[in-house]
Amino acid sequence: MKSFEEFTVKEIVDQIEDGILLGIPADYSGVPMTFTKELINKGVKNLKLYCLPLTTIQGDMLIGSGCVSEIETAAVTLGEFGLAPRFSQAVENGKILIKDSTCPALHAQLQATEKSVPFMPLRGVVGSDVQKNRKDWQIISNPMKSSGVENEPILLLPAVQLDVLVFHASYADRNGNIQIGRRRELATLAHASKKVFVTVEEIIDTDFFENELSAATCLPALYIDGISVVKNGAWPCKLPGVYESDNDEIKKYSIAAKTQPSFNEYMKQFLKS
Amino acid sequence: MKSFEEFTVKEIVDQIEDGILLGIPADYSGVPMTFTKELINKGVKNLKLYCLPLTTIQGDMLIGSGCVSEIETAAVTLGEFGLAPRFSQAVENGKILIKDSTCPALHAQLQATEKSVPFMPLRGVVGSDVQKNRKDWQIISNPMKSSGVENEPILLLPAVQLDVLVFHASYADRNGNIQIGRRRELATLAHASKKVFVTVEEIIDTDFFENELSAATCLPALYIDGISVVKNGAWPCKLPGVYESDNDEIKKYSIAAKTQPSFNEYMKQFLKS
Amino acid sequence: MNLNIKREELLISQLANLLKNDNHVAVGAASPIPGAAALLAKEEAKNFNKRLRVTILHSNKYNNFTDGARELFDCAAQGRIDTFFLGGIQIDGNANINLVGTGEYPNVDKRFPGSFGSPLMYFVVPQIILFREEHSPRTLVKNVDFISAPGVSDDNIYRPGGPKYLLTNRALFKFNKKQKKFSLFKLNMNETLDSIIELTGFDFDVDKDLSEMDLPDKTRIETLRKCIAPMVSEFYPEFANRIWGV
Amino acid sequence: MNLNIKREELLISQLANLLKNDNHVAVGAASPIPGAAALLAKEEAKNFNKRLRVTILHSNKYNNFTDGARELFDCAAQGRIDTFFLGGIQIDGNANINLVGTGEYPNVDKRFPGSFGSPLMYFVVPQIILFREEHSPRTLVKNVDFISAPGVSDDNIYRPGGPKYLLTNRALFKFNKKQKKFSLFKLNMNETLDSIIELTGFDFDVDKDLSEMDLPDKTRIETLRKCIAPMVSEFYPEFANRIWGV
Repeated sequence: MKSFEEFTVKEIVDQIEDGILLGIPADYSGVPMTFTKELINKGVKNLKLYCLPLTTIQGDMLIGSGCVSEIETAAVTLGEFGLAPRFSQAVENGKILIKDSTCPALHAQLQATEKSVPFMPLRGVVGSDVQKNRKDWQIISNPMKSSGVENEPILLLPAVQLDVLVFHASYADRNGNIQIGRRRELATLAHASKKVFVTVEEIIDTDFFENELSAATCLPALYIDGISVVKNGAWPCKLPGVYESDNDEIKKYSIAAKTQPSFNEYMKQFLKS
Repeated sequence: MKSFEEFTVKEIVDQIEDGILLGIPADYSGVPMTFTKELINKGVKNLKLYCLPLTTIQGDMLIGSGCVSEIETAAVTLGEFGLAPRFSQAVENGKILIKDSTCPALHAQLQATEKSVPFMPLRGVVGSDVQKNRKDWQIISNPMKSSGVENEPILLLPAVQLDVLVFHASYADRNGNIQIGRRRELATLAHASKKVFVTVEEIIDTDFFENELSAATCLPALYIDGISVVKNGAWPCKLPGVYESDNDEIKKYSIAAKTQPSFNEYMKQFLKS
Repeated sequence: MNLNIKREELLISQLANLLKNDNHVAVGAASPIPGAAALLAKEEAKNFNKRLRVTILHSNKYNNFTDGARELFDCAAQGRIDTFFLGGIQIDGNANINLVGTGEYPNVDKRFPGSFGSPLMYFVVPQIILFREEHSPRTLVKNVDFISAPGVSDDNIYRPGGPKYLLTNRALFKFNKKQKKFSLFKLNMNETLDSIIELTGFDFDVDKDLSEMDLPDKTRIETLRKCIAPMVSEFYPEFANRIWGV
Repeated sequence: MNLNIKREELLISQLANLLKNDNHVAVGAASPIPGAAALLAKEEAKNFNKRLRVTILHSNKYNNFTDGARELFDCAAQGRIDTFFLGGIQIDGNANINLVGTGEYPNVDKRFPGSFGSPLMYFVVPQIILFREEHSPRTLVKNVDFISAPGVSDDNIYRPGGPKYLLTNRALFKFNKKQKKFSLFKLNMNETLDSIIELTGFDFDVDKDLSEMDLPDKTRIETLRKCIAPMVSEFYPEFANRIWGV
């Protein structure tokens, strides 16, 4: 007996409404590319992307396809294939709102929600233009009498709760537990999301919790609202430990995405594939 | 080649100076009882114990042996064998300073140090006598304009850095990585400690990092200052997944510890064992 | 029908009745009766094709967490736990609970273990069930000597959770948040309103539907003895052996 | 002795010289030269019976972390990382770095990826080495267009870390925190003080010991080519192939 909801990718996409705040995993955490493709096919609009802490082609494709109105991130990049062209152009032209952030702040805002506290303090960052451009961040004088120097400015970051998180992973067990290994940022993301959907390479007929060590590699089923089996669901991105990224495809994308027309051409093919 | 410091238990004990703030793991996290025995033999004084979040016989023995001046904890208990008698009497007689806390606050204070922020906010707790008796805690009105109701009181907990953490674990690998499985509170403790020593059942000739899944079960060697091999190093406490607690011995202790003279008798035997 | 229902079985049954609408029930350490009740409710939920998740911290098997000891508290703060159980060496009429000691703090007359996670859990878990077997003027008091966690809080304090019920050997109370007062709801066999008044140190209201505790029916008792008892014996062996001889 | 030292090897050697006193060096993504330098320093430290720990985020093998993507930042904040490398599309004379874009923010003329972890790392890691191969007036500017992370901070700001060196294709600078100014320290072959002045957009001091970059000796070059190159090829295959044909 499977004790969790098994969905099709389309059923997961059906849960993504226009305008929601969507959690975006980094390239090393399992990028749900098949899901992203279906999301673009659906024509979703005005997504707000929250990247932990960055995105590669997933974000660039969603932006180029006109699905995104806002992105909060530490970086958008195609890595060794250079800049993310649709992202860069959308920012340069003011087509999307960019909330420039930094990795530790993106983690901390989710950790605040993880603990249900209204904010998290962070050191560093103060005095940067990253900080100065974030009107939702506040600086207070360190209120803790027992610590710090006089008038030490401390940055307070607001708790951020995601509407939906979708990521791709290698395995789920029969109870819906997801093997994430060292990618514990996925746990932080899940804890801070109202809904969590996961695409996996395979559901295996075992119980990861039967053994303390394999239990330690899991994100527990209690945080998961639905699972869909999708072979190669991260392609052309890598799925760490399972397959490498398809560099030929990403290179092809990086060239096509340089202009909107050639991006559109590329996507026509990609969405059918 | 071993790439870490291997110590004797005595060499670890030599690092514990009078008056330090010592991290104490819960009964499910690996209680370093052989170390504790040697620590009592050394006659260390004025220890401050920081329990995450509670202690059982380790704390009770240290208190009964006159090693402790202060304890910060959510509970001291012998579990199914009742109250911790040396702790209870020491508090009733004012022999030790008790900083009553609660589990999430003990975690959060270490997480503040983990991030090198001066404080962490916590919800709940406000209005309890736990909160009212903690002069090192502060309540401020929620400064985050975007969240909460008007004049919402928020508890701020100071960052706490431990001087030394000692715990017992099943295995270290040849590079000094420690297998902790799901006991991730040990990572929080280690991140927040100036020095970390671990007693282990065994050092095994493998590299936990060779495999992503076994890597996920580890506390990395970079946080560890020394390791000592001690068979049954948690006895009479349990080592989860390896051996259960010796309930006969703990029961014997719980009876003997009811008065100081019979505790002293018990300890004479115990310290020789 | 005489099923020779034991006191513990009756209490388990009362608690299981309170878990019917839950998705996730968590049980702390040293709580065999709440633990058994949660597992019973989980088993019975299957009949309605409903999944009830049970986290029992004392057990490896029923521990759903992988983020260390803090995950219970984070998970509760996130609103992902519907019901949690708390006890108290003293509980007062405002549902304040004391897990620390009797007498004047800090050098109390009798020191108990401490507050554990109650100062947070009491604030964030929607349904807190107070469970204290001993029902006497020394456990149910007018005012606790130390407030480990307050029963009610001011409106400007973040508090999605709080006390909903108090179960003892003798009675089940509901807690009325507005009136900050318990209301007697169910009586154990052989108890009367007068006996409860006499043995309770605080004032309480009486529910208009005050009645005897419902006895578990034969199906429930069979589920409990055949299906739940062996599960309980895995993490509370002494308790399971004493009650069910397993 | 002509070892045919490549430009990249010379830069790796300069960086390795700066890591001799470290216990833990961390290297971010897409940094093959700093990565190779860290591994070289680690190898050479063994000769002095010293352990240098190297964390290379881009690699699974040299990734010492198990607490997810935030551990690098937490670990650095704890003071457990001695040296980290940062780049910049622009770097100015006050050691401010810009990883975001040129022109007026937010709708810059040319948008780059973003600030990554620099706004924290620059504050907490004691030795930050700025590394930018291109040495030109468009990379080394008078004032950056956007401060991803400032080079210096006021005294009331918690800042145990900050910039110590800046290495380019042409020169190595030291950063003087008090004067908030770089000081030219080493020149690459074929460079002169004048050529550097011409190609640098900001004012800088000249160190009294200004000299040419030390060439790596034969032992170091052999270590690099025989021992380090295969390691690097594991996580920067393209780079290792281009430089060493491995």
